Amino acid sequence: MSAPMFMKGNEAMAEAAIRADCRFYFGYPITPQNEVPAYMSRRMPEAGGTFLQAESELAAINMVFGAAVAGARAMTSSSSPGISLKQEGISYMAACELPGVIANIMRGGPGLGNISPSQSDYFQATRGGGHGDYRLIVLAPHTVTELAELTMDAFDLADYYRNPVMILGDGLLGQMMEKVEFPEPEARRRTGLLRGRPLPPKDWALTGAQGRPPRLIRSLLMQPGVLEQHNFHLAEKYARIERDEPLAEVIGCEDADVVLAGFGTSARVAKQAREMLRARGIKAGLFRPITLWPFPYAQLAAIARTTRRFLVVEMNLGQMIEDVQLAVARERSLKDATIALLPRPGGGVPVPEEIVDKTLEVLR
Amino acid sequence: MSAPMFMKGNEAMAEAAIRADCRFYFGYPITPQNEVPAYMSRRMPEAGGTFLQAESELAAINMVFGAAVAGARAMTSSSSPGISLKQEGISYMAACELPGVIANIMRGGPGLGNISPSQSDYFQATRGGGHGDYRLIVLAPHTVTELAELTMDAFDLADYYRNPVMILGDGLLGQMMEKVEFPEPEARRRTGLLRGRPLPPKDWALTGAQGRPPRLIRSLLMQPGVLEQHNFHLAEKYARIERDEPLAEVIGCEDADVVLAGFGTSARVAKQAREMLRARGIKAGLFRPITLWPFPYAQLAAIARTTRRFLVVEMNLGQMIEDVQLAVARERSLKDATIALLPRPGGGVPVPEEIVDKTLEVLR
Amino acid sequence: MSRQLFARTPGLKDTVTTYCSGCGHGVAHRLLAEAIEESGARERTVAVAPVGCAVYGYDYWNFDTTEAAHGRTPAVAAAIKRVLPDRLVISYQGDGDLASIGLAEIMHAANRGDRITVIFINNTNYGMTGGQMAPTTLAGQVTTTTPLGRDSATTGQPLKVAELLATLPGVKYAARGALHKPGLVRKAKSLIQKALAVQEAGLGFSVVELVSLCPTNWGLTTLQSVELVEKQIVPVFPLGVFKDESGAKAE
Amino acid sequence: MSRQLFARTPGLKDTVTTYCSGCGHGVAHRLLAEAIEESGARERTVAVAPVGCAVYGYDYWNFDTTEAAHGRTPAVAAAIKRVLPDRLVISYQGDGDLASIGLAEIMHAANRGDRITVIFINNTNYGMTGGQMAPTTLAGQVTTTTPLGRDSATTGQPLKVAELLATLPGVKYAARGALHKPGLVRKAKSLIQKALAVQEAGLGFSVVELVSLCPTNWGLTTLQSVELVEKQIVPVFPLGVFKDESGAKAE
Amino acid sequence: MFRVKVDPRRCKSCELCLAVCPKKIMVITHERNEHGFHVAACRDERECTGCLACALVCPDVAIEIFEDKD
Amino acid sequence: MFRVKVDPRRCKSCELCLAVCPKKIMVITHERNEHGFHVAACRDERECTGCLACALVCPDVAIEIFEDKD
Amino acid sequence: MLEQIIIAGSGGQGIQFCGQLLARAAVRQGLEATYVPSYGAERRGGPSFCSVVAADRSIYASLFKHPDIFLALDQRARNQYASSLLNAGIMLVNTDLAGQPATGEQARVIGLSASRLAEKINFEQPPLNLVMLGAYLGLDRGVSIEAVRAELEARFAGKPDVKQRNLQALDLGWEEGRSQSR
Amino acid sequence: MLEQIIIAGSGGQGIQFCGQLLARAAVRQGLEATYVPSYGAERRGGPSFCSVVAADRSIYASLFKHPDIFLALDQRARNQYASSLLNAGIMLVNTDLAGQPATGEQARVIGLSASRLAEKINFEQPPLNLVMLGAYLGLDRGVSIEAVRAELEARFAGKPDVKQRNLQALDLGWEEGRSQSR
Ligand SMILES: Cc1ncc(C[n+]2csc(CCOP(=O)(O)OP(=O)(O)O)c2C)c(N)n1
Ligand SMILES: Cc1ncc(C[n+]2csc(CCOP(=O)(O)OP(=O)(O)O)c2C)c(N)n1
Ligand code: SF4
Ligand code: SF4
Ligand code: SF4
Ligand code: SF4
Ligand code: SF4
Ligand code: SF4
Ligand SMILES: [Mg+2]
Ligand SMILES: [Mg+2]
Repeated sequence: MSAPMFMKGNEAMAEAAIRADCRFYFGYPITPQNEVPAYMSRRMPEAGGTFLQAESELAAINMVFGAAVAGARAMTSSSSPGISLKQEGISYMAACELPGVIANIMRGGPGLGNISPSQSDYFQATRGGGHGDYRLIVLAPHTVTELAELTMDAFDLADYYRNPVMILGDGLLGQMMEKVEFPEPEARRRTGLLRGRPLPPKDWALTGAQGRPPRLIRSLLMQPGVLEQHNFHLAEKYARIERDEPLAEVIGCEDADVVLAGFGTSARVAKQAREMLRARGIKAGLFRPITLWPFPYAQLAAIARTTRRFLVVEMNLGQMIEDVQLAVARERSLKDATIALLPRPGGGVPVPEEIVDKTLEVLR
Repeated sequence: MSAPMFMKGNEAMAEAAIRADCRFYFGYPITPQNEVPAYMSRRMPEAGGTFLQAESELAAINMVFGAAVAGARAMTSSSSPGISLKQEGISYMAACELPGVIANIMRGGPGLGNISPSQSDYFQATRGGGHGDYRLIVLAPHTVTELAELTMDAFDLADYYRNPVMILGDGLLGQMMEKVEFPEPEARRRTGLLRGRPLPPKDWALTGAQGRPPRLIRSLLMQPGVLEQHNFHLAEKYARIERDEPLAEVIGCEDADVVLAGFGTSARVAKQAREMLRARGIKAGLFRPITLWPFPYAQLAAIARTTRRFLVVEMNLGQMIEDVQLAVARERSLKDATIALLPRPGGGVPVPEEIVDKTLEVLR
Repeated sequence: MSRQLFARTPGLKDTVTTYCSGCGHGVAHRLLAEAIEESGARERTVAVAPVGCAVYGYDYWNFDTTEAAHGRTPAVAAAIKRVLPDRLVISYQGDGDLASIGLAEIMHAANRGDRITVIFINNTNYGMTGGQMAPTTLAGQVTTTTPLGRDSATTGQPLKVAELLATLPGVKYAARGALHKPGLVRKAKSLIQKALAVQEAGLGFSVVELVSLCPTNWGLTTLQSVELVEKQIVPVFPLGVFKDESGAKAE
Repeated sequence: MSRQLFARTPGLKDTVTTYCSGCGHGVAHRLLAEAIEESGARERTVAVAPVGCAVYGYDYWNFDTTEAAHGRTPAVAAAIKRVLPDRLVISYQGDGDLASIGLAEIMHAANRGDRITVIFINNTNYGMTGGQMAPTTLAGQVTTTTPLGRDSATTGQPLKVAELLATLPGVKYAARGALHKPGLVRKAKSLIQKALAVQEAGLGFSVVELVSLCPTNWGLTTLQSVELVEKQIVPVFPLGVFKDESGAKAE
Repeated sequence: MFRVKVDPRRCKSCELCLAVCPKKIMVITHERNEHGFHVAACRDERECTGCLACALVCPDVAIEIFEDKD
Repeated sequence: MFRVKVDPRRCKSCELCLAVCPKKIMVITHERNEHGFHVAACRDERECTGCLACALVCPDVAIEIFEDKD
Repeated sequence: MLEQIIIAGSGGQGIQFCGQLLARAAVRQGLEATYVPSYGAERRGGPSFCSVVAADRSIYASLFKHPDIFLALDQRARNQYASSLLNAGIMLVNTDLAGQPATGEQARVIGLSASRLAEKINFEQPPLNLVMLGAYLGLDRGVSIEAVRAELEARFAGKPDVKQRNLQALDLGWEEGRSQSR
Repeated sequence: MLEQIIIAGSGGQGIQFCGQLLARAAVRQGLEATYVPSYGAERRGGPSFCSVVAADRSIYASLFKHPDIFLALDQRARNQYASSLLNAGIMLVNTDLAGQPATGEQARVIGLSASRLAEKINFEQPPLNLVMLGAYLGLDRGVSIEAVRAELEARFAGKPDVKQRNLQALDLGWEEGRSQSR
């Protein structure tokens, strides 16, 4: 582990990508992630890589597609409206089983919205904003250090599963400066989400058919039944990911009367609220999914065995709450549970006090 | 009601749009919906309207945005990859509260996929493939006549709620010819989804500030808290829609040992399977949501009070099944229910026999 | 007795802009508003504001204005015009909006000969997002995404929009003006007036490119910015009328 | 003793194409494959097939090929080239792909001077989707979306891609050929060879537009199609070399 | 005689009017407006020729010019 | 003497070779291939000049040309 | 009555027209009917097929696994769809172009020399599709030849030649079908 | 210790630099710290502010409703944020530019003539931000002036003038703060 640095989340993510051997970055400006292209434009050439400002988000994601086709580790980043424009390209990447990393530093929506932090693209990220039955692995860091770590993991998981991986952050995480510790990449490959599994060779990449038959990357499968087979193949892969990758941080849920659930920034704030509640003698727990897809249903269901009150804190109108409901329903009817929501859409960021207040209300 | 005609679904939809006073159509070719622009290019000029082939799906949805801004009834149609490209524009329309109709005649995905019928954009349609907290009203016809009827309703609901409405069909519905009866538009406004409610005047449309202060249509709301307020305003509207608009066709669920659930084409096939099952003495019911958003949770939950076995039939890897789970969970824990899936992704269309077989399996 | 020689046009609202000191959008806004007001079309005007600093145009113009998704401004404008063919429809765009993400939309609107008028603000960078490279950025120009200056070998040469659009038959008027000297400001207004007239005559597409100041992102004072425009930008983006078919009859 | 005067190039696989009878894609595929094979670059080639009838290119070309999303073909190709600068990278595109939905991507790749070679098949319509209007459709031409013929007043004039791209400094070679006569086929091959050479020399972007036959959607026999090309299409899309800076040094 | 009226709410102290005035009579004053800008003014209207240069270039349309006739 | 070999699998009966052959010796035969196309052939190779015109225009690369030397 | 029909052959043989005609006639006759084309990337000479269902009640499934009847216009079509018929099914084959049994066939085969019959009517544009349709109608399985005739009359009101040719083909086929079904 | 600080003024006053410096110093000193800018559409002369949290334990909430300390560099800033302070809070105001009480103020106010002090150091580029920061450090609430000094040393190693000016401002402010906090 290198000495801690004090950096913006956006810059830490960019730096982590480079440390994880990403050598191709394609992006288009949009607040609040402009520090990513700015940083990449400085650092990539130093690292022997390529920074290219694409003409649009559409071009950027398709450049990531191209770089992945050629076997490179490539990345793009944007914020909500720009991510909407990438949906077709993301679907193509998933269909062609191309690795790649897409960061969404979310801002207030819908439409042009504003540039404040938001979490309102949860559905889009986890349910396929693009067309077709595909899934992204979605990672949701809540500190700058975790952002750096998960960025490194993102490239590894993308290569491991030949699937695009999304980093779902928000404007606060991207803009905030705090201490960041970059793990040593080799070590992280062992201790991070890859868990030391060896990466498969990219024996599918297009590099010129030298001494081998030509290769072909495509998603068009017109022969009857072939696309359905391909979908079942993808489904099998997704099932493996759902089995092996769900990850959550769980704090103090064993004896909890109420569990706060949230991801990223809202979970971070909820952590403080939980401590404040405990300080008041209220048995509050915290459930923070780190992988939003695959969502850690089983882990949350286990908690629902002993807890029936949940407060979901989201910087949106309530999206992850559906996954919380689906998880809790594995154990108990929703009639037999209280799953409350503290929604802060359109750029609002909750403060611990309001989470505490809302929790007290739930417990009443 | 005019005399029945024998038409392709795509053409019936286009004709219904014109009968519903849609005078602006913007689209880009893509199979299996090419009959829509082809038909519109012939009929629109006859009807005194405008057909414009847009340079892309992106341009098309933003032209619908523009036409809506100017107060016109406007429509676009496409199929899965093209709909992915419209996501940003759809989010803008929802944010600006602009009415408009978008038809997705789904095909096999992800990526380029194929041109066979599919239902794999359910998540995208119902969960906002675009960024931000917005919702589309999503209508899912299962016959050509219903496609025509719901198309008419779509324009009315769009104007009534100032919200974009999506018609979610599939290649089979679009390509199939069958008898279609076009309701008389005035009558349909009374008997259809609008239920005779008066349409509000378009006192927000931009027509030139003659004799009034200038108007302004925008989604950028930068002042602190204003976008959050706007989101809560949208949420309030969505809550009204969720209260007033859910619609499902329910057949023989009172005594059902098993309920088949599906939408559009798969529900249509399931109808036949249900009859075959009943003929065998098996008490099978059918639940077919017509509005996919708002999903008729309450109606399905009511069924789950007396039924604990469900077979969800989808032409995808399982998407609507989550809404079925959420609905059933209102009544019973998922441990205490069997919610099976018959998935046909990538262009497969189920036949009644396989639904029957799968149902028998579920009942075993 | 007192006579007002220069007054604020009723084409503008009273609002104070939030643009930076010295920003060219202010002058461009005024010229557009004056031209529209003076032609008597204000109450028949529908404008489309871009995603970019000028998104706030709707706070300043005293006519109906809508926002458009980034770069899709001409598609929105074209549709409005087709719904309301007797209105004056304006697509106001920056160089990121028009020349980068929205290049397909502008080219197609131009090629279709959509009867709209485009006011194109070339400030050689992305103002609103803090000064990144635009297609119009000069070779060697430092921006936040070209820290060593724009490298033409990997990112190309500045895109000359007025000249490019002038090559399309649907375009009936294409010109480039500037805003940093009184004479040029007068001239720019006449270019805008001509462009609007082309639209009103139903001739086709018209566009006025305006070389504009962005002192903030150039990291210069306003006066240094004026010098940059004179010495470096205008030589690359020559001022002039590249196409004028305003004499033509409506098709 | 027997000598083979004309043989199938090893640049093509043995597969029989699914293209329609008389379709120009077949000749274009062969010329590209021959030019690559003969230059010895086959094992260094990575091609990008468009969404359009030629999406099946990967079934026929005997080199590495990827699909790309509709119109984004040049963006994919540009990225491949930046990852593998010593490979020969081809972007093969139709007129719907390149000139309509993908106009921004092609213009930007061209303007950046991306070192790729674009083979652009102009068949004046959208072949794969059943013959809709393309930006290249002739004025008055009947297609499934212009049932009364393309109306230039509302949909514009045919877009001349080779000429348009030739105006951009990043483009070092731009030419238009045709495929309906033996002499033109020979000529087309030499255009392709030149374009590939420009890429291999690292000079910049090169493009060859090929006027091609689509008898199916034109509703004509192949021979009638040839006549249409000669009498109506080539007059609008003149054949020739619009830019040749192959003499230039690599930047 | 001309009057050069600078709207203090609008002026952003950009100095463009100073640069273009042929008489060099536009100055930045010590007056600060609510946005913190020092407001421009004409230091000697008697010298003003009413050429409008200042008003034409002002990005904030802060300048109005009057001609007072007796 | 030249030989004009048409691959019957590939020929799609488009008649382009017929049109361009200066000797007009290419013909469509009654032979149908698996795709239902009547296959083209050279009706008299002795007249063939080996000009390659037919092969050059053939969209399906169905034609190969040989020169037989004795 | 519920009849599921597949018509298959090659592009250019009028498969889609034939299927539509049948379905329209069924509707004209008061039945319900659906017609589903094989849409999309069709090429001249490439495979072409369509699915028609005609019934005296609502039709839910417009696609099906096992047709009741399969009209095979050429060999490629026969090879592809023959095995989808169960042994209760009937395959109507154009013996001129689809004479060879395909693997997995188990249905009853009714053959007629349809190409020859069609070419007799018009050698340049043989109405093969209508001959086959006529033969199907001759089997008398629910849709009446009168309804198809009426459709043809309406459709080709302005083109007496075409109408005549098609009606003639229909009748010729019908005779064949009727004689064979007995 | 957990200290939540808002620094606010106008673009050009070095607000963001000041906040970052403070946060970096806290980290240098071994504390945890977060710094959140007001990012995005900032304009010269437009409002500018940042939020800093420094603590001797993990920081979960980098934004907060009620700061412990608010550094008001000008009146617009004072008007905007004064009421967010609870009465336990402290508002450090630049009396030269933010002398007027704002509505809803309830916190303790510590005033200093920071602009004047800064202009004394350098009239052209008055280090107002550092004077204010120095005053804050003088209140001795956890982050030490030494840590800030060290940061400045490191940051401006190559620019002795700027360093000197800033250090001087820091000290001047610190004196003010210390004297007033007693
Ligand atoms: C889809 C999308 N991408 C990116 C952005 C971020 N963005 C906002 S304005 C802008 C560019 C502004 O530059 P320009 O068009 O030149 O206008 P200027 O501000 O310079 O006048 C960008 C990239 C966005 N809002 N939406
Ligand atoms: C995003 C998207 N839009 C539309 C389509 C449908 N589509 C497939 S090919 C094509 C156009 C083909 O035309 P062209 O590029 O001219 O190629 P051609 O077939 O004529 O060679 C279209 C619109 C698609 N696959 N994806
Ligand atoms: S950033 Fe540039 S374009 Fe934007 S308001 Fe400031 S000066 Fe004007
Ligand atoms: S449709 Fe046209 S372009 Fe496509 S294969 Fe057929 S002839 Fe060729
Ligand atoms: S009107 Fe002319 S002379 Fe008078 S102040 Fe303005 S610029 Fe100077
Ligand atoms: S030009 Fe306008 S904004 Fe600039 S200093 Fe003069 S009056 Fe003020
Ligand atoms: S080679 Fe020439 S002469 Fe011989 S058959 Fe071909 S076209 Fe005719
Ligand atoms: S040109 Fe080729 S495909 Fe066409 S008829 Fe001749 S041999 Fe056959
Ligand atoms: Mg700009
Ligand atoms: Mg084409």
